Amino acid sequence: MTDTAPRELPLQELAEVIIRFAGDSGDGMQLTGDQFTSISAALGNDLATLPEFPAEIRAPQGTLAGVSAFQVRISDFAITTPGDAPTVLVAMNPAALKAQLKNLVQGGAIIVNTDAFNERNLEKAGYESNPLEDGTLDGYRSYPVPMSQITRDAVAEHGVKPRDAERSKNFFALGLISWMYTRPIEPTMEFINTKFHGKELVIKANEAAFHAGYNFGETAELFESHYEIKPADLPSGEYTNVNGNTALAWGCAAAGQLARLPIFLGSYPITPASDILHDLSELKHFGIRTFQAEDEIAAVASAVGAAFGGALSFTTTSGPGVALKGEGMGLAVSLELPLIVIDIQRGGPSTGLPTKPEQADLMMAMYGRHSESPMPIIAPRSPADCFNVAIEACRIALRYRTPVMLLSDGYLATSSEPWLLPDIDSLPDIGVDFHTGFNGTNEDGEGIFLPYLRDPETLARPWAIPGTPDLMHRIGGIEKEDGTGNISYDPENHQKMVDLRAAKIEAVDVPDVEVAGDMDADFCMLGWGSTWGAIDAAVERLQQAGKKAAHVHLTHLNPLPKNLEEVLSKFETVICPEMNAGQLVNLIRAKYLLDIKPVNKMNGVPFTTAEIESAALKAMEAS
Amino acid sequence: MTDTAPRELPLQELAEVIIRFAGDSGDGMQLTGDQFTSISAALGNDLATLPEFPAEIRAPQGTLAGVSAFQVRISDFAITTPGDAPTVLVAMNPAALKAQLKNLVQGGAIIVNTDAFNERNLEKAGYESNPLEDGTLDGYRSYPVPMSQITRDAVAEHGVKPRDAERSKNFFALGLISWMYTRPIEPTMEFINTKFHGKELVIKANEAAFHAGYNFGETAELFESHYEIKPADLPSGEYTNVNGNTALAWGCAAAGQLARLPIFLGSYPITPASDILHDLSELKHFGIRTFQAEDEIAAVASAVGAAFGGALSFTTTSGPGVALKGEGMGLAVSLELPLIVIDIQRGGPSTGLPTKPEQADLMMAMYGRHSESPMPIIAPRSPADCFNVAIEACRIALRYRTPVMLLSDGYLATSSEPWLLPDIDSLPDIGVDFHTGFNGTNEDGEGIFLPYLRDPETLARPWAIPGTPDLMHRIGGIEKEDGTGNISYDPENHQKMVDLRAAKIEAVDVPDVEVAGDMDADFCMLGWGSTWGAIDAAVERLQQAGKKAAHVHLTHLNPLPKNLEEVLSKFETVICPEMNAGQLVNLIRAKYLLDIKPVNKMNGVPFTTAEIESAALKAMEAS
Amino acid sequence: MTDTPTRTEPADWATDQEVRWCPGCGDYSILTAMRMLMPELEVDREKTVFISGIGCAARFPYYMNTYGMHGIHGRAPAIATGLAMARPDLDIWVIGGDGDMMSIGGNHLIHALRRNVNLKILLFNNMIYGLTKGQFSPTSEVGKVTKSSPMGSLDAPFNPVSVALGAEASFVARTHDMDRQHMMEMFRRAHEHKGASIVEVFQNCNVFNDGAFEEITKKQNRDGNLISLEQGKPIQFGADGEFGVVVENGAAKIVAVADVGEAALLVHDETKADPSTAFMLSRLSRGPFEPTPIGVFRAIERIEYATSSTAQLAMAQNDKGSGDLSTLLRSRGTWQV
Amino acid sequence: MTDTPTRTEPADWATDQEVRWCPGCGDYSILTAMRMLMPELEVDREKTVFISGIGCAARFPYYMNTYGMHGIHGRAPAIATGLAMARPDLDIWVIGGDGDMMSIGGNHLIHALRRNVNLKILLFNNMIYGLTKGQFSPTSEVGKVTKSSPMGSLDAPFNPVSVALGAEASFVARTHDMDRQHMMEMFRRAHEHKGASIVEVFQNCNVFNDGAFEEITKKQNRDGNLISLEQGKPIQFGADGEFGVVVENGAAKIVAVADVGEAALLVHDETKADPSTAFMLSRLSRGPFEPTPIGVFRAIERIEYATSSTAQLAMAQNDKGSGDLSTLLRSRGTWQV
Ligand SMILES: Cc1ncc(C[n+]2csc(CCOP(=O)(O)OP(=O)(O)O)c2C)c(N)n1
Ligand SMILES: Cc1ncc(C[n+]2csc(CCOP(=O)(O)OP(=O)(O)O)c2C)c(N)n1
Ligand code: SF4
Ligand code: SF4
Ligand SMILES: [Mg+2]
Ligand SMILES: [Mg+2]
Repeated sequence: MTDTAPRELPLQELAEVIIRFAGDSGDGMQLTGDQFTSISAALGNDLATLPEFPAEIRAPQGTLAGVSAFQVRISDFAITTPGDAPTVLVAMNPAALKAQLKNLVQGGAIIVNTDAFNERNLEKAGYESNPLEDGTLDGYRSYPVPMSQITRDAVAEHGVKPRDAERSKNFFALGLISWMYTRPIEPTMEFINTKFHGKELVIKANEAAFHAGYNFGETAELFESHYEIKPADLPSGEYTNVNGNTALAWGCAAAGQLARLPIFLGSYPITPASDILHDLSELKHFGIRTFQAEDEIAAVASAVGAAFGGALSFTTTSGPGVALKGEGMGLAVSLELPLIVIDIQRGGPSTGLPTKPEQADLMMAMYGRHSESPMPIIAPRSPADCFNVAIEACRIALRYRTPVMLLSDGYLATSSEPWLLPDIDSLPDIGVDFHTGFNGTNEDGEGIFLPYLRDPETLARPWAIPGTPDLMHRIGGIEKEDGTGNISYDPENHQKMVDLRAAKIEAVDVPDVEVAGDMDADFCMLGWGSTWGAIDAAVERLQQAGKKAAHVHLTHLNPLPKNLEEVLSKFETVICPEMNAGQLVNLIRAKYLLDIKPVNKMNGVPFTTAEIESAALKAMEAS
Repeated sequence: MTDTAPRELPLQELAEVIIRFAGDSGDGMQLTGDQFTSISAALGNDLATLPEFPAEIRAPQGTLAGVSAFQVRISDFAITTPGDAPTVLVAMNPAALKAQLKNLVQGGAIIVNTDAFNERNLEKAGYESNPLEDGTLDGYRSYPVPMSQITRDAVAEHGVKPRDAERSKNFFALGLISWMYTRPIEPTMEFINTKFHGKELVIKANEAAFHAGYNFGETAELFESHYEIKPADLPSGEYTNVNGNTALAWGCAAAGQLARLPIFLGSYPITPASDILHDLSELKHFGIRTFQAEDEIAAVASAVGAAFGGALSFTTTSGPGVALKGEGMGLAVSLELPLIVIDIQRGGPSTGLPTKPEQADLMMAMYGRHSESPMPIIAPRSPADCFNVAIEACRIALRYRTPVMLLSDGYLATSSEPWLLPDIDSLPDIGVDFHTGFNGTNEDGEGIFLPYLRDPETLARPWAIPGTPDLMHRIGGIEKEDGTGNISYDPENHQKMVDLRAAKIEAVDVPDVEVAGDMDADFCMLGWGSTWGAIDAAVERLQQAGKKAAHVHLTHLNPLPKNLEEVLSKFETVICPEMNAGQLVNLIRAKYLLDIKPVNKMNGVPFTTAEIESAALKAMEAS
Repeated sequence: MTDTPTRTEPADWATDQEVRWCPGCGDYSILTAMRMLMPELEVDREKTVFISGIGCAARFPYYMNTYGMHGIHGRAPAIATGLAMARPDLDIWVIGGDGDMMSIGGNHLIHALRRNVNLKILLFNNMIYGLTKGQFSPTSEVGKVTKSSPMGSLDAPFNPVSVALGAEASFVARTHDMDRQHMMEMFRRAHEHKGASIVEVFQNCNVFNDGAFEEITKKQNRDGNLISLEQGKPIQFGADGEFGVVVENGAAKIVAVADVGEAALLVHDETKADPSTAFMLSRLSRGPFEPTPIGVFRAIERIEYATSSTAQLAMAQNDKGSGDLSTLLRSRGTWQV
Repeated sequence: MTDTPTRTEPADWATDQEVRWCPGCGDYSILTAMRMLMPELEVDREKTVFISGIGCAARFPYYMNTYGMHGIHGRAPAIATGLAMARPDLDIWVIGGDGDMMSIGGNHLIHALRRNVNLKILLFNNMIYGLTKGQFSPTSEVGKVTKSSPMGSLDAPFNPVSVALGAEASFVARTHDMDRQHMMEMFRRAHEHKGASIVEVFQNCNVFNDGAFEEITKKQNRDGNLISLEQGKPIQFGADGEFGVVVENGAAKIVAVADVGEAALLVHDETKADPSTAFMLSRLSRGPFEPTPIGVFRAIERIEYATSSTAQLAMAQNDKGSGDLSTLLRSRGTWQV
């Protein structure tokens, strides 16, 4: 390490910055971004992150398909999205520059590893001339840095082979960015020592690279200033940084404890849902059994079996998997057993765009089963909200003995945000009692068990699990007599059961929606799921521009909140941004005959705040 | 045979009669009903029939669960339903009487086999006293006939063993009813001789039993009169009697010829769709290959494979099977290959009521796939209409290279009606050409094949089948570049493809709906599928009662006819009777914001004309 | 629970639901065998569960006074796997027909077998689809004429015993509906086995495939055509044990004992670790029209699935302590604001 | 078509699409083997079709300049069955991974095998889920630590060769990605076979399961650990053929040739009607860490599915004449009004 005396550079204060680290999949960009996020969190910034992976496992090095990126937004105010467009791009090679430049804001900063811009890499990226020299970067502030070279030099003294040395260049970049945004050094040193514990050479190399980057910022006369972003005024407390899938897994684990039930997960791997299976597989000490089934049908079927046995049962998947589970979910509807089906929505139809988000499974969640087969549907709005919504899904499933569909998406799944840890004692008790005694009498006055005798309040049937003396009973998917559960082909009984199943779901206790933004606006945006952050931010921008706008965001999609019709009716104009072709719009129009307007986008990329703002402005003008 | 001189009884003319033959599953009621239908058809009556089978394969003899029934309505005017309630009930045993009596119109006739009303049978049927004696039949005209005994006596002379003799008692009943409604004897004699060809003893016994029944009518002083039903004024031509499943199978076979394509059917048996598989399996000489797959997923997958190879491909099933085919259909949507998915809807959810009809798979047909995955949907309205609609489904699938969902139901499947045979030369040519040449050029000006280059008119992509020189290409379910079909993760391209797939289906050429009934009415009934007959009849009754009513019946459910909004908007009140909880209503409300009213019924029994009439009257009053 | 189960009678295992199979159906005698066996097993009704798919066979649970689920077509082994994992304390029987378990459910069956989930799987093989009124099944013989194969089916049938052995089954047996004692014995053995056990039951569907097994199961045909496998005994059959089985040229073969001598006969050993001999025996017969082995083909010990799963849970709790939510939420690092 | 196919070069079989497997993936060498084999088979590109499911392996069709379909996960054998029935004139290859074909697609695979549909099925077995980033698969060894099995997987794996033989497969072979010549030979043999042929290809996933087959497929390990099955030859291996295989006590067993003499060795006969010997051979090895047979286990003649189907169509046409619509509509009787 060379300790050069710091230059005296002006320290500018910024309200926020959006940085995107981009490099080859092998370049460690996710790690770099994660660590930058951690130290910023510890500094008290608000933040939001969004990783972007290549679709291939390992696309050929240096190609556009192989670019891996990580966007992090840090701010001194509360934010709800990772930001529309980065203001700073760190590009580790030509492919990263080519793939990402179009996202950068005009006038944004580009910190680029010039060493990677050799002929071979340029060709792989599809550049005909060197973009660092041909004017491609005009209109941006570009900072060329020979990262590979400096890293190699810095780590050489530790006896690292030159080929291995290059691997540390992401820590060089991290060091440089840490300097630019005045992040402390120690947390990263600690991180390196923990992460690479036992690999001394790697630790030394990464430390050296980090310092080299940090020092380069201070000494090289390339940067005009560095920046400070003050802590955000966040509610005080203990925070962690979670992505949606982890929050969801934790929510499931929490629900098991809150319901005092063992957890069973039947799942089949599929992007972007697999990580929930992975996370829950790590929690065996919570009494959680995970079962990697042979397919999605077995996954849902096994979960139904476990629910019959008294477990809090889950099945996790994405669209193609849900398409296979329809019959199994229909069985759960007919059996009236609790089950949580989690769909991390991705681009479709068919295999579609597995790594890109969509919100286009809502109608399938409502109607993807034969006959009238109603199921509650619920959707989280932010990564951390996945925790709460998982618990709420379990509450409904248990209380009403029904399968529940939870719709997250690939955007929530992988993006992360700081989460003020909840007080565990304040979490709801969602436990229900198993049925243990007779609930009826036969003609001879003897006690009998009626598996379909309903709770008059919830219309739920008793949950009596195998092992309970005397309550032996049989259930099945053929239409059954109300009360006894015996097979019945009687017409009136069928009508009654159809009506009861519908009434039970329709009466699920759903909290009223609240209106965010301006209560007295004429204009409202209705949303559900992961569009929340962008809509929320758009409302703020509209307000800043002197417009009035309200925001109604649904967590419960079936049944809809009882006050929704009244709330929506008050607005002159309601638009509904969705990453589909207008599915919630359809439900609302059909149910309330309200002329709400779809704002749709299906390109695999979440709505930006700007897109929603402009859609809002257009709709305001039109009305 | 004893030839007794005929009594001179008054011959009354009737406009129609609705007879229900009911007995034990082993009693041959279906055969009896079929034969009565045949002779009535030959006499020129209009007619409609509805069989009713027990849910069990062979429920215990003599029990309620084992009752098999066949309803036939014959008339001297054009009819569209088998009638709400029988006016004549033939009950071969106590269980049949018990199960069916509630259906009979007040004052209706009951012809009952008194010999079967012994203690054992009464007990099996759950009668505590003999209904023939305890006043149960008050309010009906009951005709007690010792059928078993007379049959035994009649056949004894032919050397038939008494136990076997009983088997002929259905022909006794047929003979008696043939006499009552003045049907000729010869056709049944011919039928017996053909059907039981080679079994001389059986022929003799059945002939004798029939004559005994016929003569019993003439001689026994039990009947006050017999009846005549004049031929109906039907369009002249050659008729056959078909049920919906057979008409559908024939329509598929016809479509193969009209498209000049070999037919492939991938199917897995399921009630009430299996008969289509059975019927098409008999048509190998039409170049039809049927494949009984290992499950429904393999069934649809094999059909997709065959379509890729250039076959006109089908898959047939019922609700539970469709629930399993979602992913396969999604693949077909993405591949843009022609495929016809036939759903014979039955009672649900889950296994539900397998032998009962519903119309509750419409939303699943629309939305039972992940993401935006649009498919045309089409539904026949009567048994014979299944033939036309099968051809129309194929036309759309071939012209637009898309999977098409055809929704029939268990009621259409098994009920039958006379069908004026179409002029085969007048059937449409639905052939399309396979693509055989290049349709683009590469940068070097060489010819290339672009598998996703679209026909500007239909937006269909070229169908180039394996074996075609030079056009080798790969297709798949991952999002693909417009034109080339190469895998593409590009955001704009995805949006474009989503839009194109939607636009293609939205633009399918669907004929305008026509308004039946009173064009100038304020009141309209909107229907689809098998409710047609009952709605049509209800309109007539309303008109007879001096009310004005219009009827709009949809064959095409996606896309909807272009003039539908305009047509429906003209009416003050629109009601929509459906055997579901309001599915078409949902589609219409969401699309046009028209406040049409659901009239729903889900008890496994089709709407009666009276039910629809009364719903109409109620709606008229309310408006 | 370590309590001794209450003593029961066969009638205690019957429900009040009327049995609705066709008169004469082989399913009745299987049901009787099961109801008679239960008291002998000394198990609790409330700890016993029957899970089935869809089909005539699959109506079975409705007739047993235990816990039960009539599931969806083909998925019973998967439903039961979830239940067995969640509730290792239960005694779980899986019932299904040849269509249910070998056609639509074939995959779940072989996966349950390889995983060795503690399930007693009874495959009622009537070589036909009964409930849907008589189409050929994956065990129907080639050339079978049915409504869906009017010119004869083209599909070579599975041999369920071979399939099970190819799928690593640890217990495989075969019996038939005409011999109550033998059925009870096989079901008892399946029950004793810890892990997945599959018993193929030849079952007559007298409506759609009557007499399918007559040539081997009819009283007068049994001696000559049923080869009863008995542990530790030379495999021998015929009225006077005049026929026997030898291994020759890497396959099992039927010989006249007189020709080879008793000592040359294969001595049956269901406990062999290598399934090859059991597989050979499964190939002896091409169908129920020639000498066919019944009895236990294979019964080996192999760790049971839920047991391993439970062990991992215990080990995890041992290592990390009982799951604590507060610790979990803090496991990826936290900071204070 | 009876025309002679145009002569082609391996390059003619490549598409313009960039191959996107991880650098070093075993799939590359399989692709090369296939492209090199094709010209030798003297087949037409336009008559050749590759059908796959989903997974890394399943990207294969995009890289072959033939007709191709990248289907949905697990369903390739079913898709291909429909195509093979509709178009018996085509040469159809089915490609999939161990997850695709043994997990979600296990049932379609075994049904395609029993039906003997004319498909050349290549199972790329890397004993892991590659595309979804490294979960255990149905061929992973017990105890495998992956993201979904952090304490080791509980599931006993399938042996794909045993499964195939249990499912009546008429052609079963095994090869590995480190031996191009052997792959080409196995693919050629699969191609020659009329009916369903399955070839298990041991394929290294260097990202998620690197070295899974190293102990048997690495050059220096092959002599000692690969048992090459050759028709008509005694089964022998080792640098100097010092080891061999005998049948003993109803199972195959490895012996030192010196101990038993060469004459005692099992002479390989892939054409045996009874699959028992082939099954025995499949049980020789418990996994790719001990001597494991490669080559053709079984190759017997059995009527092919589409051929039977075509024959029935022809017979029906012969009996009833070419289907006539007008006759059909009148087949249930008509009357005149
Ligand atoms: C998803 C689905 N597909 C098809 C059916 C129709 N079905 C019910 S049982 C059955 C097969 C019956 O045969 P098997 O399993 O051999 O039982 P068996 O009736 O012969 O006892 C079929 C195809 C169904 N209920 N669900
Ligand atoms: C219906 C469905 N379920 C799950 C997936 C996710 N998925 C894609 S490939 C795959 C398994 C990959 O393993 P394998 O078949 O062994 O192929 P490999 O990648 O190892 O070549 C899975 C689970 C999917 N695409 N579709
Ligand atoms: S159809 Fe066959 S299997 Fe089903 S109940 Fe009747 S006899 Fe038994
Ligand atoms: S993940 Fe494994 S199998 Fe897939 S491409 Fe990479 S190395 Fe090959
Ligand atoms: Mg069966
Ligand atoms: Mg794999």
